[in-house]
Amino acid sequence: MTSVRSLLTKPWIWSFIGALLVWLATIAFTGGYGGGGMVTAALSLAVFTVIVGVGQMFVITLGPGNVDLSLPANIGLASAVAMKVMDGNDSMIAVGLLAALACGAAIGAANYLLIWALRIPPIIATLSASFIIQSIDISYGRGLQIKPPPGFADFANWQVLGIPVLAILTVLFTVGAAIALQRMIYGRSVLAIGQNIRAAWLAGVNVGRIRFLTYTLSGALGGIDGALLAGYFRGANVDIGNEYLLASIAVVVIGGTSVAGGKANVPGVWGAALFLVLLLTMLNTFGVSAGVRLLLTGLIIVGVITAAGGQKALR
Amino acid sequence: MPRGNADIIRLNGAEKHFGAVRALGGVDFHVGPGECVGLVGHNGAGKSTLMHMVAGTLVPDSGQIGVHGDIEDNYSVSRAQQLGIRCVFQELSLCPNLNVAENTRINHASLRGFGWRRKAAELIAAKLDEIFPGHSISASDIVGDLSIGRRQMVEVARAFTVTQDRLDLVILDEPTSSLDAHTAGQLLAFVRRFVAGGKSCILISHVLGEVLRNADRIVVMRDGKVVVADAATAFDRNRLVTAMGGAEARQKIAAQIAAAKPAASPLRVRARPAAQKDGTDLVACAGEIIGLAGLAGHGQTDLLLAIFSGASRARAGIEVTAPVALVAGDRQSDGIFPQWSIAENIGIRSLARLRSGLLISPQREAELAAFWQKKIGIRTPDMNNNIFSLSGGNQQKALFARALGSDAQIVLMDDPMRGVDIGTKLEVYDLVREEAARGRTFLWYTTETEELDNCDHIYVFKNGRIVANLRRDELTEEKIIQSSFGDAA
Amino acid sequence: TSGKKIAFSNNYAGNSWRQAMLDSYGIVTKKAVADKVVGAADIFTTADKEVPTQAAQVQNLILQGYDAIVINAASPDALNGAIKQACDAGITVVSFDGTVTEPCAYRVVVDFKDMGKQEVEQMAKFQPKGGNLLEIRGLAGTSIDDAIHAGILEGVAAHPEFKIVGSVTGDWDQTTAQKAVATILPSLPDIVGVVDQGGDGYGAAQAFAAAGKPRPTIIMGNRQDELQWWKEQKDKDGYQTWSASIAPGVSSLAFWVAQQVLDGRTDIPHDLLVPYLAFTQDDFEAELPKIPKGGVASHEYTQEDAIAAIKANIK
Amino acid sequence: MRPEMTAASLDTAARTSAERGALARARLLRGLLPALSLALVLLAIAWLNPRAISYFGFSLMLNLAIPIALATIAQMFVIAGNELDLSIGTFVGFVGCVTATWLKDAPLIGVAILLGSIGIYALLGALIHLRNLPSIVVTLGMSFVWQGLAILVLPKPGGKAPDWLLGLMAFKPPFVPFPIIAALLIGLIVHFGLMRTSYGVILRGSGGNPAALGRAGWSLLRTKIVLFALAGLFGVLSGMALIGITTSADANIGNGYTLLAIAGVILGGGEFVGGRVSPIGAVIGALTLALAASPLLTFMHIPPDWQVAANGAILIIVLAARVLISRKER
Ligand SMILES: Nc1ncnc2c1ncn2[C@@H]1O[C@H](COP(=O)(O)OP(=O)(O)OP(=O)(O)O)[C@@H](O)[C@H]1O
Ligand SMILES: Nc1ncnc2c1ncn2[C@@H]1O[C@H](COP(=O)(O)OP(=O)(O)OP(=O)(O)O)[C@@H](O)[C@H]1O
Ligand SMILES: [Mg+2]
Ligand SMILES: [Mg+2]
Repeated sequence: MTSVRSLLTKPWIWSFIGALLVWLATIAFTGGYGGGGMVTAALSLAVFTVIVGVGQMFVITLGPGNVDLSLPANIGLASAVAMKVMDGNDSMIAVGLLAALACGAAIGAANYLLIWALRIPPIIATLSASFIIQSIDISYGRGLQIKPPPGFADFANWQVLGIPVLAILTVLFTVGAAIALQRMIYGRSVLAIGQNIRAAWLAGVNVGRIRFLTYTLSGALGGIDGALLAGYFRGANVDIGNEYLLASIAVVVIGGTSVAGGKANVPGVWGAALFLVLLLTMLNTFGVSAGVRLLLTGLIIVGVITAAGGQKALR
Repeated sequence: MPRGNADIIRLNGAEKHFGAVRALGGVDFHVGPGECVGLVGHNGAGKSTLMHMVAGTLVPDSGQIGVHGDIEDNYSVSRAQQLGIRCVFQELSLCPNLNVAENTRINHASLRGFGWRRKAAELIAAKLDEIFPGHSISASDIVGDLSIGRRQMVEVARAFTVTQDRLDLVILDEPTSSLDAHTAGQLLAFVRRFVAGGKSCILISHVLGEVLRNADRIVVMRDGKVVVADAATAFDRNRLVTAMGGAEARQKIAAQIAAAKPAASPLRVRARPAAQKDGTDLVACAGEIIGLAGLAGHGQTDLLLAIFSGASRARAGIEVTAPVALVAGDRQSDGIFPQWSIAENIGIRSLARLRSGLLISPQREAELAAFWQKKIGIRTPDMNNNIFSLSGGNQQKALFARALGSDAQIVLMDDPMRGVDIGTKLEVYDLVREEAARGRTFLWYTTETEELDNCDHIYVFKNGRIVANLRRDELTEEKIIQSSFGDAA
Repeated sequence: TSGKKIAFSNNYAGNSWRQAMLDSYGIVTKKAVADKVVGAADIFTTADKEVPTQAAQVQNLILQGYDAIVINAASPDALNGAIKQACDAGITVVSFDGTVTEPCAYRVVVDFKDMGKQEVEQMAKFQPKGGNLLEIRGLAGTSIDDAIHAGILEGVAAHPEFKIVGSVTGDWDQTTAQKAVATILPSLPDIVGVVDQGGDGYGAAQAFAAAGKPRPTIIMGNRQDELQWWKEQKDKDGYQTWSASIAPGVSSLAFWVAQQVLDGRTDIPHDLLVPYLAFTQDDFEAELPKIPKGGVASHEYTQEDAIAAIKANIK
Repeated sequence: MRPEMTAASLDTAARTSAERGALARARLLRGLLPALSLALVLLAIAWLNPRAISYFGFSLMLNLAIPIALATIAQMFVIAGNELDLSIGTFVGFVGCVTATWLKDAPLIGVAILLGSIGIYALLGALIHLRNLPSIVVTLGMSFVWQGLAILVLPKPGGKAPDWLLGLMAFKPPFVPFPIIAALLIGLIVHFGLMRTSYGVILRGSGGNPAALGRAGWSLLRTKIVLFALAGLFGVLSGMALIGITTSADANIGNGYTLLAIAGVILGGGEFVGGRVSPIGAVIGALTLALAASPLLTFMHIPPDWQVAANGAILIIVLAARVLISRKER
């Protein structure tokens, strides 16, 4: 009983409860039909949100105003880079992934360069950067849908007992991210900067380096995500990352990370990503019109966050 | 209770719990008209909590509040305001984005309508002139641009401004903690005039001399209870310290220091203030305690920050040869990580040493925290509690623990004793001397002259420059004041 | 008209259709300028399909002193204010694809409603027994989506053997479509056919494959990857379907219409109906090699084509 | 024994008044930065297309900046209370749809819907305060709600703005173009309300130090409700102004305003936390964005592939110019 109660105080539990409720509502509607398939589909799709969500989480944790709005453009460009490098060739998969990673990391580093050298607020720096990246992508990819090599496409769709392998790998990755956040100097430094950048500096945290690393990490994760998305959706395209502008922020905050900075948690990103996909599943299954679907999506998000409630402020 | 000479405020059996912590355990407290009540007690004794009840910002779990002889059932801030009770809180309560006049408006619901800005500006300017002659603060200054000392001045002056509500009692919770000796003197002189005019005041301070000299009656708190309350004349320093408990046997301030110091210890810091034209350097060697004195805001903190950043990257005029840690005085903006536990707040400066392998070991972190909790006496049932569950002074102790528990050989202290109680101060003085004897170097900026007794060397600052370099045996308060006010060299 | 300046106002460039549209336009106008048919033909593109940005763009083109504006509008009605200002300034406005309702403008229209109806007619040929259909809709709140949807409903009404059992929003985007289909598939009964709006057929096919469901008849949208997939299936087991979409090269037709108006022709109707571009089982393979990899089938119009189209529309 | 040394402290006063002069200059410069950015963009436009600098030119270039300025002001109220509104764009779209339908066909119901939506904004403020919720998530959820409602009100583009609104937005005053007058009016009115009135101080204080405000007896619930209601009000004005210009509506019409409004507030010298905002700055920021994003771009004749990039580059250059100036000041 007490363990249940202590579980309920965890900020991330609400996103999982929300996901569970939405799933139950859906299979109640179909009379239990297709419940397993929905979970499989949700896991496959949530993976992509989780990967960018983790990067966005570290950025948002750096404190008010920190956010990476360049992720959609980044994902789009990296997907094109990965597919062009792979060029439908199974032997080039690893090289393509590395290229996407490098492309994303370079974008992240450039973002921080703008923020640092020109003292531009991150929200505007990354927004401006995203315009530039989009242009690069259009002129590089010409808006063409470039196909992945068959081996990579199969890998992106590979399932074991109905569980996507990509999801398993992503779980491992998020465990690593959670450890980095709570138990490594890097994560502690991010949390410190998010709470009070000046105090962090005076406590010996290398503020500049940690911020640089964080934006680069977010960019690199966007890059990898772009490559994986192109594999899963069978082709790179400029718009492939569009929905992750809002989704990456949404999973972070619905998952219980504080937008005021300095407080983050990784499990919540998973919970919130599953919640959002299952919500889409539910509304598609109910067969409501687009207007009603959007309306219900919004009301349910507000409802879940209200039920979860905020943290009591100290003093 | 007859209305004629009724107490301004009376609390009976006030109790307050914060979770497991009992902050107040049945306190009786009252203030009469025309008296200045001194309130002292160790860090976490419950002084600020008690004052929050008086000011209406916290509601007691049980107990009664009476004001001007009437029992108040729905006591609140605005009710207190109507009844003539104001409070200067320990944590600064100004809005940094507003200017001084606008901050004044916040405390006066009646300052509105046409011309309120002018009225507010005149009101606060007049009060500042009255309390702190020569204060150099303008009503149009944005509070965020002011130094912490000036902010404290504004807040104090604001509490004494009167519009339509009456003013009977002003609570001053550690009002002098960020003021230099000169300004603190101005404030206390004003308090005496205020009380002489028939009004009342509650004065909380860890500088016992201030309380002894200015209060009519002194109330001593300990662990959430009032232990003694008596006329000020019935106390002396010893009796106060004894009543507060914890520091009974500790009266040997600065008796025997620097007895056996190695003759030629290695240089640790050589620094020249940016404004220094005459080539004077601040020099600190291993094992030395260096004092930085002078009026508040004359470049001491700037030099400490310059030395701090000089440790990680080359800076002109600064030479630092060992790792540096800093104890912040303005703990809200420079020290505390508000989301974290006490243990995490202490460990942040020592993360590299708390690792086993790549990961930070929670066990070692807890050990470090437990060690310093004991050594420096941080009052809390659990070091995993949030840092804000500590009283102001205990938060400051955690910042000391952060610096002293680190691998830093040079410790910079930026007026670090703000809000620290006398018992702890004495312990920290000993600790600093002990660590210095082991070879650590301390650079210690302080606004409390008596703390300079602990230093080997004192540099006096004025207008961002070093104007005097005194050995400890040359040190007297007159000399410091003389150099602080004298012509710049 | 050798001294006349024609501007092209476009609101998005990030997908293969738009790229093909820009390409066709570029090829035709460069030649027209070189041949001194018109003085200048500049292209202006804004990001992200935003109505207010495009409205501002049109207003700025007025200031630039162009004689005609060819526009692919972000909204049929919401740009009317700006279009009217242009007309009032004596500028000829020709809209296509995203047409505008302002009466003073010319519209090069494709009969989207008929296209939707044809989808069901064709489906009836491939699935004479009828059965369950899944509908993938376009961007919610747009007129094209509305028109195609209305056509599909009309078709289904004419063919009661079909029943639409699920409807999702695909935003004309392969990724979004695939995701939406993936979330609804687990809960759907067996599907015999997918009716869509073009550009999303390939994503739907992927979603069916990933969910392990049998392959239905999917109406395609003239993109290279759709036709390629069609060919693969046809080679495998004689799979049959139909493909239709508006040709991106209709931009060049719009250009010639503008040129003709500037040339002083006053008999041109304001609404010009042009056929959509459809491929059948017999002719799609011939077209396939002509489409760039990852691109979309197109057709460039000549001045003669335009004159012929105008003539066909004069009743 | 604390000597009162008045002569000596006068000396301190002299020192600090010089210091204060420097501070005041720095603050003034910081306050002027948004205006400088705007001037920079205008100069570039004048150089590229002198024809644009005219009564007709300004009317055309700036009229779509009015709804942006209003949305920016709405966002500014929310930011002043340390919150962020991710729904303002879709809210503007929703208002637009209502304006083009109900407000024209059944004005009373239309007015009731718009007032009700301002009420919902106020309720959101209350909810956020009472449950201590992160405004970003709540408004993110609301952005879907508004967009859903917009599509339900107007399933496909269309509708028509009420005639009085069309007349108002097409108003041609003598000498000074209407958008400039409107921008001035918006900036000055909001400046007066937020920066000069006594309750404006309380509203800004609630962002600067909410705890202190609570300790002084002010209701933080009330300040939050007022700030959100004002955001709703200006959101409504923005949606109506937008439809007055475009003449008819589209459910997706306002989507881009969310980011534009945030960028405008920041460009205008506002900060995300601490109640530091400037209404005049916000209006100027919105005008700068509107000019830089479209007219400047259109006049520059950039190859189509790179037009979107130029949009980003202009933003960066405008902000970087500010940095160069504020660097000097240090
Ligand atoms: N001189 C200073 N005074 C006050 N705050 C400072 C100062 N220098 C740096 N800071 C704080 O630290 C933050 C980061 O500064 P900076 O990037 O120089 O640190 P850093 O790169 O970690 O330093 P270093 O390279 O010395 O390790 C600043 O945003 C500021 O809040
Ligand atoms: N918001 C709170 N949550 C939890 N505990 C609290 C809170 N406020 C105060 N306390 C606890 O109540 C006790 C009394 O604190 P209080 O601030 O009144 O002490 P104080 O006498 O003012 O000390 P100091 O001299 O250090 O300011 C302390 O043990 C403190 O930790
Ligand atoms: Mg206290
Ligand atoms: Mg002091």
